[in-house]
Order: sequence, then C-alpha cells, then structure tokens
Amino acid sequence: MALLEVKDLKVNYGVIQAVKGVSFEVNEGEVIALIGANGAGKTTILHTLTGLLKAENGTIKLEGKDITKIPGHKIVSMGMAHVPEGRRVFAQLSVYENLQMGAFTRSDKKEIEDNLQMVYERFPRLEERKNQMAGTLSGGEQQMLAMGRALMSNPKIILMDEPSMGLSPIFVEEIFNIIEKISSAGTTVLLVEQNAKKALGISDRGYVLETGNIVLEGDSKMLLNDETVKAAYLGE
Amino acid sequence: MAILEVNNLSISFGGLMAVNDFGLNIEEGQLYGLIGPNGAGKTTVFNLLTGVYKPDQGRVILDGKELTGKNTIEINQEGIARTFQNIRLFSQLSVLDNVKVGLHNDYTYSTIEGILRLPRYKKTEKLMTERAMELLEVFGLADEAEYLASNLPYGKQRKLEMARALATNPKLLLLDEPAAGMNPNETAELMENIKFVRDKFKMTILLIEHDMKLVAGICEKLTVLNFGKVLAEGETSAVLHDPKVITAYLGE
Amino acid sequence: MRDKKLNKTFKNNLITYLIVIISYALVQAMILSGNLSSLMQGLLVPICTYVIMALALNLVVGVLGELSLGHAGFMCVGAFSSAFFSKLTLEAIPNAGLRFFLALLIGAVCAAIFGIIIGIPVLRLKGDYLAIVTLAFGEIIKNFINVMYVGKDSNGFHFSIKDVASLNMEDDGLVIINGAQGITGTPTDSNFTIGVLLILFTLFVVLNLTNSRTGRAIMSIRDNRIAAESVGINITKYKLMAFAISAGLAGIGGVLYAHNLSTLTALPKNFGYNMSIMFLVFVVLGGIGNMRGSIIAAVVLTLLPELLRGLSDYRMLIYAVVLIAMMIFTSAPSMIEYREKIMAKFGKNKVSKEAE
Amino acid sequence: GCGNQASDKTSTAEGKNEVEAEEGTFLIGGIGPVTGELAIYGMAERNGAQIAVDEINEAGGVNGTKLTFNFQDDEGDAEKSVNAYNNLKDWGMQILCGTVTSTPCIAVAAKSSQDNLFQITPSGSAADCIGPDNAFRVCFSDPDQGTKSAEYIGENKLAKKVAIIYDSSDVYSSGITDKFVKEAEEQDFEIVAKEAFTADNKTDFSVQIKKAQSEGADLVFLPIYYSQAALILQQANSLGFETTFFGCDGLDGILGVENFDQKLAEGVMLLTPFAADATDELTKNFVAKYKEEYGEVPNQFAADGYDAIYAIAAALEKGECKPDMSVSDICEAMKKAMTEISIEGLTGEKITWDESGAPDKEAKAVVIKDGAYSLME
Amino acid sequence: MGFISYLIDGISLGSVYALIALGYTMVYGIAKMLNFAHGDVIMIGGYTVYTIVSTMGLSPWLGMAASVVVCTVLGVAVEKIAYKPLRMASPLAVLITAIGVSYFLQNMGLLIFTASPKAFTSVVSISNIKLADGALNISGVTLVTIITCIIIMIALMFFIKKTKAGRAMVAVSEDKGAALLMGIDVNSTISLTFAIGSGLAAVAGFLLCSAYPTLTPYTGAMPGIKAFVAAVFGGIGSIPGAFIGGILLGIIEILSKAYISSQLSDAIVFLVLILVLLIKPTGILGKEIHEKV
Ligand SMILES: Nc1ncnc2c1ncn2[C@@H]1O[C@H](COP(=O)(O)OP(=O)(O)OP(=O)(O)O)[C@@H](O)[C@H]1O
Ligand SMILES: Nc1ncnc2c1ncn2[C@@H]1O[C@H](COP(=O)(O)OP(=O)(O)OP(=O)(O)O)[C@@H](O)[C@H]1O
Ligand SMILES: CC(C)C[C@H](N)C(=O)O
Ligand SMILES: [Mg+2]
Ligand SMILES: [Mg+2]
Repeated sequence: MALLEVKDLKVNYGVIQAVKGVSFEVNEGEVIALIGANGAGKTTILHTLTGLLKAENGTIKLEGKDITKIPGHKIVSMGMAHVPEGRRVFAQLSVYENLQMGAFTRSDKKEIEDNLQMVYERFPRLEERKNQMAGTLSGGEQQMLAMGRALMSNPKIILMDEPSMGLSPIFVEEIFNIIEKISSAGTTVLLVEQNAKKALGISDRGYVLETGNIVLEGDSKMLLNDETVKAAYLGE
Repeated sequence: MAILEVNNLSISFGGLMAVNDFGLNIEEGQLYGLIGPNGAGKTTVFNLLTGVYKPDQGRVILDGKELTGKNTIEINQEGIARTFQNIRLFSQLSVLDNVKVGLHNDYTYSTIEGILRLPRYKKTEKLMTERAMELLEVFGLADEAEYLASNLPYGKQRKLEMARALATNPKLLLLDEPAAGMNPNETAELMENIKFVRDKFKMTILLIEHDMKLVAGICEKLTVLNFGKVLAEGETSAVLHDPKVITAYLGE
Repeated sequence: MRDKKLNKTFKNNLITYLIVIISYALVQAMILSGNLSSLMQGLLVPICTYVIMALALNLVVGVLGELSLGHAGFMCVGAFSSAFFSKLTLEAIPNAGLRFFLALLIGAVCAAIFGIIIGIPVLRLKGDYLAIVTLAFGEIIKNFINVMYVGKDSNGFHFSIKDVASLNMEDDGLVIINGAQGITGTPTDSNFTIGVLLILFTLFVVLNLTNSRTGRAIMSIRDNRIAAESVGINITKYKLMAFAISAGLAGIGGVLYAHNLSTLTALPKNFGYNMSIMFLVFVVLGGIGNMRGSIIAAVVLTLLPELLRGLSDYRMLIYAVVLIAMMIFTSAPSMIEYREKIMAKFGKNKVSKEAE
Repeated sequence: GCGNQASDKTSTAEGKNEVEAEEGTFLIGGIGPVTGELAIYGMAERNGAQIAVDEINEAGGVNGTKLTFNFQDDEGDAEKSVNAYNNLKDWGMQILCGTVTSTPCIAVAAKSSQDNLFQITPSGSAADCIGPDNAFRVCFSDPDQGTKSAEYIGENKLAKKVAIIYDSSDVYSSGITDKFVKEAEEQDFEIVAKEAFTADNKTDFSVQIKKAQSEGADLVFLPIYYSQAALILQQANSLGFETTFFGCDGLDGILGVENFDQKLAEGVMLLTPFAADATDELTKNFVAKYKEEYGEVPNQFAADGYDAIYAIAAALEKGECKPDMSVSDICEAMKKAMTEISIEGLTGEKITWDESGAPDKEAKAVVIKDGAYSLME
Repeated sequence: MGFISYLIDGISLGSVYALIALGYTMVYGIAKMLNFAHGDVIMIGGYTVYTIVSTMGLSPWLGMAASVVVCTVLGVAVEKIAYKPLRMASPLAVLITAIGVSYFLQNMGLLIFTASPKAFTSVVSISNIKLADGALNISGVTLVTIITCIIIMIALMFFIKKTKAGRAMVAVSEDKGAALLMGIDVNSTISLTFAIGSGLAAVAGFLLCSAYPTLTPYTGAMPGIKAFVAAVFGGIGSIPGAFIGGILLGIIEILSKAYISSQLSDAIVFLVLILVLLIKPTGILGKEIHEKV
C-alpha cells in the first residue's frame, strides 16, 4: 500500500482552479520528483497535502488513512513534514528556537536532542548561528534552517518545495546528497523542483505537472531521456 | 576608467564580519558577476552599495562621484538601481504602474497639475506610459501591463523588478539572483533579456547568481566572495577554473 | 489592453461621481415634492460631513497605508477656526456665501497646517505607534480647545486658558470661544447643496491625486517602502503631503459640521477618539482604499442609528450587532470567496482574474 | 409609553417611531441621552415626565384632551439631538419637553425657534438654552447656580477658604464655576484652589483633593454630577480629608447611588430645588410612583421632567390650546400663557416664568444628615 | 513630601493601567489585533463581582472567581463569533469588529444594569499603610494591584518563554501557516490567548473598581483606551513594557495635574507620550523589527 496516495485532487483559489484533478502516489522509501513550470500548481498541491489549503475535491491518504479532512496541525504528528516554498522561518526567533519549533509535536527530550545533533551534523552552519535571529540569515542559510526544522519532527515523509532555490552550486549538490541521505535513512521524500535534472537524477519516479494537470509520469531515468521533458525542463 | 570603484568596504553585524575589506572595479558597459557561497556577503554588498546599510569603513565611487554615506534615494538618483533577492514589488499596483513609479524622478509635473489634470499632466503621463510599455516589451510583460503585480507568476515578477529598476535610468544595474526559481528555459530567456538590456541601454550590470549556466553564459568578469572577503576575481572562465573557487563554491 | 485600463479607472471614477450627483438629484426631487421626512432632511448635511471625513481618512489609510486615529482632531481644528472666523465676521461680511467660502479656506488651511505638524512624527513611526500618536494628537487639540477662552472688544482680541473673567475685556466685549461652552451662535451657512459640492471637490482631489504621479509615489511607499526608496521616491515628502492633504480635507469636513449647528463644543462625543474611530469604521467597512465604498459606508452607518430609533432602548445594541455582521460579511475571506463563486456563476470570473 | 414600555405599543412599519401619534391628543416630544455616558440624566427625565403624563391623562387630560409623550435618544450630542428633534417632528410633535443637556439644547432651540415650536427644557441649564423666545426652562441656570452658591456660602459664612473641583470639559460644570468665581470676589471668602478634571480623566481625583487639602480649604465646591462626586467623597475620605462639600443640582442623586456608603455623604450641602425625601404630599407620592415604576429613588432631574410636563399642561390650559391648532399657534399661545401661570412643582412651591424663559423659584439648600436631605436655614 | 505622595498616587493609578495593559499587550502580541473591547470586558468583570458580592451578598472570593470565569468565557466566545471569521482578513477589519463588540458590551451593560452608577465594595480588605506619620498613605488596593501586576507579568513571561503553549503562541504570532506546519493548532492557540487576556481583564476589572469604586456601563471604556496608550507607550507586544508603560502613564498623569495644570493634564500626558515615541519609535521596550533586505 502506498504511503501517500492522492486521488483526483482539485484545488481552487476563489474562482481560479490551480489544481485540476491530480492523482499520484508515493511509496514507502521512495524519492518522488514533482516538476513543472512556474505556476503549474506544485506548491498548491503541497499546501493541500499538509492542510494549509482545503481541497475542493479528491482524497489524500497517508498510510491508507484518509487525511483530506483532518486539520493541518494533526498531520505533522502523523508523520508528514513540509519544507515550504520561501522557507517561512520564524524571523524573530533564533535558529535554535526555530529548530525546537520543528519538534513541537514531540515530547521526548532525549530524542529531540539527538535529532538536533543530527541536524547540526547535516548543517554545521546552523550550529554556528544557533543564536542568530532567523530573519537575518542569508537566503541559503534560511533554506538550511527550513529543512532542519522539518527534520526535527522526525517525519515518515517529507515534502520539499524547491529546496535548492537560491543555493550555491556546491550546496545544491550538498542538498541533493542530504536528500539522498534522508531517504536512505528511511524517510520518504516528495520533492518539488525547478532543477528538474538534479531532481530526476536522485528520484525513483517523477511526475510532470502542467497548469494543474499531470501530463507525464514514470521512472525518473525514463523521464530524463524523454524528449518533451528535455525540451521543456532540462533546457537541452 | 572604471564606472564603479569600491575600496576596502566593510561591515559587521554584531561579531560577524559580513563584508570584510571588499574591493571592486567595474568598467562601463561591463556585465560583471558577483558569486560566492551562501552567506558570503553578496547581498550585503548590494545593500552597502545602495545605502541600505552604512559601511563601517570603505568608499564607493560611481562614475567619479563619491557615494559613501549617501542614502538610498540619493544613490538611486546618482545612478544605481537594483533588484532584490526576495522580490519586492508594489504588489497592489498594476505592472504598468510599478514601472511608472520607477520613472517618477525623470518625468515630472507638480501635484497640483496632477490634481487639476492640466495639459502637462496629460502630456507627461502619455510619455511615461509609452516609456514604461517600451520597457515592459523588453521583458515580454506588455500583455500583463494591467495585472496586479502580485498576480504575476514568479518568473515574471523577477523580470518586472528589472524593468522597474531600469526605469530609473541608472548607470549601474544590480541584480540579486535574477534567475532564482526559474527553470532552465526561463533562465535561458532571461540571459537574452539581460544581454539585450546591456547592449540596448549601454548598461553596466553587476549581478549575483548561483546558476552557473547563466554566470558562465553572460558574465565577462567575476568576483568571488567568501566569508565576506574576496576569494578570487578576473575573467569568468579563469575564475571558474580556479581551484580555490571550485572547492569553496562550485564543487566538482 | 492599456486603454482598457485607463477606461477602467476612468469608468470607475465616473460611476462614483455619478452616484453622488444622481443621489443628490433624487434627494432634491424628494424635498421639492415634499416626500422627504424632516429627519432625513436634517441628516443631509451631517451625512455630507461624514462622507468627506471618510474620504479624507481613506487617503491616509487606504492610499498611504498608515493608520490615523486623530482625524476628528483635524476636523475639530477646521470646525473651530472657521466657526471663529464666521462668528467674528457675522456683521462684517453679510454675504453668507462669501463668508462661508472664506471660512472654508481658513478651516482647510488651518487643518492642513496641523496635518503637517502631526506629519512629522508620522515619518518616524509605523502602525500602532503612529495610530496612538495621531490619537494623542486629536485628544490634545480637544483638551486645548476646552480650556481656550477668546474674546474681542473695542481694544482688540483677548486670550486666556483660565476663564472668561481673566480675559478682562471691556463691557462691549464679545466672548467668541468660551472654553468648554465652545462657540455659540455660529451662522448656519452650510446646506445640502454646498455639502454635495464639497463631497465632489473632495472626491475630485482624492481620485485625481491617486491616479497621478504623486499618488503612485504614495502608494509605492505603502506597498514596499524599501523598494520605493530604491527607485528614488522621497518618502518624507510624500508621506507629509498625504497627511497634509488629508488633514486639509478633514478640515473642510469640520467647516461643514461647524456651520450646520448653531453651537460648537469639543466634547468626546463629537471630536474625541471615538469619532476618529467612527471614521475609521467608515473607511474599513467601505473597503480600504475604495472611495466609493467609503461614501456608501459613511451614508449607511450615519443613517442606521436613526432608522433604528423605533427600537428605542435596543437601538444601539442592534446597531452594534449590525456593525459586526456587516464587517464579517464584507471582509471575511470565506464570505468573499462565497461571493466570488456567486459572481462566477454569472460569468463574471474574468473580472476577478483581472487586476482586482 | 416610551422606552421599555415601548414593546406593548405597535411600531410603525419602517420602525421609525415606537409611539403612535394618537389623533386628538397633544403630541409632546422629549429629547435626551438614554445611551452613552449621560444616559442616567436622560432616563431620569424621561421617567419623571412619563409619570406626569400618565397622571394628567388619568385625571382626564388638559381640557379633556390627553397627552402623548414620545422620548427620543440624543446620546448627549448636539447633532444627534437635532436628528431626534426632526424625528419627533415627523412624528407630529407639537410641544418639546427637552433637551436634557445644554449643548444639544442650544442647537435644538435654534431649530425649534425656526419652526416656532414651543420648547421647555427640564434641565438644560446653560444660559443660551433659552436664547430664542420660544424656549423656556425648569431648572436654575448655570450662572444663577454659580452666583447663588457663592452668595449662600458667603452670607451664611460657611467658609473662609474655598476650593473648587470642576469638570473643565463640561458645559454645565464650567458654566457654574465661571460665575461662582466671579461672585466670590463680592463675598468674603477666598478661592484657594480651582482644580479641574476632564471627561477623559475622571477616575482619579487624589491630586485635586490633596491640593484642596494642602491649601487648607474648609469648604470644597463641587459644581459637578454626582457620579464623579461619589468618587471624590470616597477618595477624600480615604485621604482623611475632613471638610464640607457644597454642590449644586448636579450632586442630587448621590444618595441614590446603589450600595453607596452614605456615611461618606454626611454633611454634604447642596443647592437643589428638589429633595427626594421631602415630606410634602406631592413629593411623597411622586417618589412612591417612581420607585414602583422604575425601582429607583428619583433624583431632581426626574423631578425637572415631571414639572416640565405640568408646566406644559398648565400653559396649554391657560392658552386654551386645541390639539388641532398649528404648532406655531400653540407656541404663541403657550409663550404668552407661560408668563401667567404659576405651578406647584416638585422643584418649587410657586414656579413662575418671565418671557425670557427663566423660572422664578426658590433654591433649597439642603444638607445631608443621617443619609437624608434636611433643609438648611 | 508632597512630591512623594503624588508619586505614590501616580503609581496607584499607573498600576491599574498596567494591569489592564498587560491583557491588551498579551492579546496584541499574539493575535496581532488591538482588542478595543478589552476595556468593556473589564466592565463586565466589575459587574459580575458587584452582582455576586453586593446584590447577592456572597463572598468576594466567589465573586472574583466567578468574574474570571465569566470574562474568560465571554472572551473566548467573542473571539469565536466575531474575530475568528476575520482571521485571514486585514487586521483593520478585526479592529473594527472589536469596536462593534465594545459598543455591544456597553449597551448590554446599559440594558442589564441601567445607567445609574453602582458603588463598588472593594474586594480588598487590607487597610491602608500610613508612612511618615500619616503624611504618606498607600492604600491596600494599590499594594494588591501592584503585586498582582508583577506576579501576572512574571507568570506571563514565563508562560510565553517556557511552556509549549507559550511557544506555540509565539509561532502563531509570527506565521500562522508555518505554525500549522509545526503541528500547532492555530485556532485553539488563539482562543487560549483570548481566554488568558479576558481572564486578566476580569482581575483588572475588580481591582479597578476597588480602587475607583463607581461602576457604570462605561467604566471600562476610558481606562481601556488609557491602557492601550500605556501598552503602546511601553512597546506594544512587550509584557514588561506594558507594566512600565502603565506605571509611567499613571505617574505622568498625576504629576502633570499636580505641578503643571489640572485642566491641561490630558494634553500634557499625550504630549509626553508623543515625545517619548519620537525618541523611541517602538515604545520604551518595544524591539525594533528590521527586516532583512
Ligand atoms: N494565493 C493565490 N491566489 C490566487 N491564485 C494563486 C494563489 N497562489 C497561487 N495561485 C495561482 O495558482 C497557480 C499555481 O500556483 P503554484 O504556486 O502552485 O505554482 P508552482 O508550481 O508552485 O509555481 P512556482 O514554481 O513558481 O512555485 C498559479 O497560476 C498561481 O498564479
Ligand atoms: N541585518 C543583519 N543582521 C545580522 N546578520 C546579518 C544581517 N544581514 C546579513 N547578515 C549575515 O551576513 C552574512 C551575509 O549575508 P548575505 O545575505 O549578504 O549573504 P549572501 O551572500 O547574499 O548569501 P545568499 O547567496 O544565500 O543570499 C550572512 O551570514 C547573514 O547571516
Ligand atoms: C442633566 C443635567 C445634568 C444637564 C446639565 N444641567 C446641563 O445643562 O448640561
Ligand atoms: Mg511553488
Ligand atoms: Mg543574497
């Protein structure tokens, strides 16, 4: 049974329909890439998965449980974490406090502490800056913080919305390595990316989104060699 | 002679030396790249050049004019315009009006003339609109002229910021990660735009970018910033093959 | 595409003007045909006053994007300065029209000057801090006027902040401003027609200002100060200008108010923060930045308590409930979405996709 | 009926007015604050007047014609007051009993004189309230009260050093104070402190009291309303300031403050035309009626309202007015009649009026003894 | 000596403002809304105690407990009915609704308790403290109020910094969406905020009425505004700021009456306020929020 299963999802902003009946699934341990141009509806889908937006229609199942109607704040503790587009770190809080927020739903001090160390290992810069106000971090640093914060809830599946945006090449590499690490550490990943090449590079399967519809899906290797994808998203 | 001359510019936040003894020389009409790891201080340099932050020390000279200590508004009028890493549009104004605000200081009529709709108002507004539309054309935004800026898709918002900056008719244009969040095709298109702007308006451009395709594609010279210090500078190709740069920034 | 836009704002404004003019015509017709109750007739000038106040405040709140809780103060300045003038020149200028016109100028100018004074803190302060400073400012004005005694006799003006006695005037002396008792016997020079003309004037100023270079500059400050600076907009100048103009218009409102009743006092009721807040209610209910909305809201909310008179003791209670309900109905996202959907059903969805 | 009794009366379609304008009755309007900070005065007068109206109607009305009373809220605001006035005109008002407070009263008087509609204010005490010749008043004027109080204190040698605590943002209070200060110069006591408070600043009086205390005032003049006075007495007491307090009509009602420790008011003197526990028949059964109807002890504003209605009735009778006469004719008749009548009121034995509109009646100075008024002399 | 005794008066008055301001700032800091109805919740609190103690003649403790309950419930209810639908709307919209609620409560009070003032029997039985043989006089209420203020202030600060619910509030105040992603129940967090705010209003209610014992439906309005001023003065959103702001406002008010002019004291107080804000644009303890460019 798929870990995350989305059926015929429709989402509206007022009268604008941004997602027009999307179905896909993510299996335990997979890395899934969701690619598409600006405005295709990627962010909208992620927002709906974690309850920031209400679905107009369709069902979302996490481990077989229908979470379509479940209030957003319950979803985290069910094991789904979200690295939102534009980072959305708590600007007035320190890096450390931000990370603690990530573990809000957890109680076991010890586990949280270990988790924190794990995050610091992956992102040494965060440890250096643990007392800096998040709002004054550089773009890249904020991105790291957002990921670290999501990891603090020790999720089964983590949704990432353009994590490589605004990161230096070496760090983009780094991020994708981290994503692979996260995945190999057993966390399932749903990855939204502009950087289709890299995204498809590390993912098992991919979906291509165009103006609210999935137009193409399948094995990432296959997609990488697909002419239309090449033309539209790999800039070749 | 150099149009922009920056000498031992420094600023620190609390203990942190965000920019440390930074120097830079840009020739008229050059397309110059400023790259470096996240948190290296690139955006801070922009903020220092545009007077958002006041430097602890160092000088900025534009076209022979001392800019050090001037405020953002004066500096813009001296001829530096910029875009922002985190987009800052006038979200409740139309795309067209965003650009018109950029034209504010070059096309003038008094408030009274505006309220009373005197001939000068009509004439100037007409010119402004024409000029603004020209700029929008350049970035292929003409068709969205009437949209609220906030309703534009992400990529186009970045382009609008450029159009608005150009509208102030600067000598030097600063672009902070213009390609961020764009897919390869959009980026390719953007590169064309930037080249076009440089040639058509004889503009000098300094840009921050993490997309090496773009940097390698259009920048003639680069400065690499690392921990607020200049790590390397020179011809693009040379810099990009500099081992220091590879280890600190590019990766294999 | 572009002409469409020009037409669009143009149309919008035209409609607003028309609404005002047509309502004026209708009301006049009703008056002539004797179909308008004296209650309604009595309300006409006050309504005009509040419409003007709403428009003036909307310039600060909607266009400049700053919160002012002190506009009753500007109104107060306009009212007292002009009433002072009118009472003084009651004999000197027998022509009511001329006298009122001069009173208007004086009221507007005095208020505008205060607008600039208060404008100075505006430059340093934001949001609630500004709100509270404007509130404080309004209260200061009220307090001062309440202890201000001004009289005139054969040997000129006398001024005191103690009491009438300490004006020590000759017997021929005339007390013009009598502390808390304020000014009595101001000529009631204003009328509905004048009121509507002033609304149109205010509307003209506000709308044309907004659709001009200056207006764009002010709005750019509202939307993103840092970006505005980065393209060389002089924040100081335009914030001050917005405040001064808004205050001046509020002053006009005050003049209208002062010349509608024969007595003028600065009580918390009419010039206190409660009144400023009332104006804010008009603006927000009508839609921030939406001039037509301000007009409608001002009219509705001024009429409402009068129409509720039948409820006697429950009147103000119901008023409060209605206010809350209206607020939720107009501003709650859920409601808005709901309305959009309705709209969409009538194939209006284009509009909402466009620059709305 | 108005206010709470409105419910049983049929409301007109658009709910404009809850009191039906009954044909062939005199339509009397009332205006005053029944919401907002001053509500207490408006309510008192509305209730007092209502009692008078009911009495008169039970007694068969004026020359056989009944009275209909309709009271409208003005929140104590001039503009709202004019609205109320116009509303009543639409209802068909022929005579106005109001308004309760001065500022609105002046504004309304201006309108009523245009319409030449007879107006008598129960408690609008500022001088200008009776500016136009169609406007009369029941209560003392502020200037009178100011002067009378000063005289009284002086002539009865109540004090050598007098302090004043007044509301500088209020017409009534500052009006009395002005005249008091003026008259004081004629009297042989000196004003050692003149301390103000304002509508926005009326919770803490410690400073004003201490000033009076430190100046060694042996009498404190309180030309203010009793809700503040109650606070002042309480605070003075906790500051251990032993002195005489002397007030005007505004102080009346202080004993009516629910749960108020009446010991604090012991020895307070006030110049009032009305004492709720006077022993004459009139007062006794008025107070009784009022208590039963509204569950409170009436203050002098209720009495003012009551007397105003009786004055109206008397004038109507004298002027031989008929309900079908025009507003203006009624007004003319009443204006003349007013100067000829003399009524036995709650606020004076033989109240008469001159054409200026001012009443001529005796001010009673009372002192509070064992939680009750007792006449001074 | 005179000065000191005026100072004490200033502190007594200020402590009441401070107490109200704490509630204001609490709600503002988290829900980012100016709850103009706060002052009127205070009035309700006052009447609740009055009804129970003076009308029914039951114990003050019961009265106080009851009023805290009543106000808390009231606060939460109001939030649910009037403010929640506007959660995502412009803050001004909520401000206006709050004003509507304020009118509503005042007129409710007017209908239920009539306009005639009620004399409130102090819930504080501690007698005055006389220093310098009677020259200085500190009332029991003042002591209690100040102590209550300090306790509440410290409790609030601890609550916000240290408890989970407190941290949730901070997160919500910054970014509701992101807070949701952390697993924070935004709605109940905001309700909790109002619950606490209104509970504090109740306490402020009976202490205000004990210090200045006349109670009318409008008792809360003016102190409410003053407290708002105090909160901004001290740096709105800052809990210790509210305390300091309140105390200072009280002191300035009294001293300007005592030494400059009792007629112009309002003007003077507000003038001082403006000057302070000109020098320190975010209030005494408000922290400058510089956005990163
Ligand atoms: N708050 C909103 N109101 C109205 N329309 C919106 C809103 N947010 C997004 N949209 C529209 O919904 C569509 C999908 O937007 P979305 O942000 O999901 O795209 P995306 O794939 O994430 O784009 P990007 O790669 O730029 O993040 C776009 O057309 C966008 O204009
Ligand atoms: N206002 C500030 N206060 C404190 N530290 C700051 C401030 N602004 C920037 N910094 C720090 O200065 C360093 C440089 O920031 P800057 O934004 O210039 O980085 P950058 O080179 O633009 O990185 P990126 O490519 O990720 O945007 C960062 O470590 C950042 O945390
Ligand atoms: C009801 C009274 C207290 C009114 C007061 N006499 C005045 O004229 O304002
Ligand atoms: Mg997106
Ligand atoms: Mg940067």
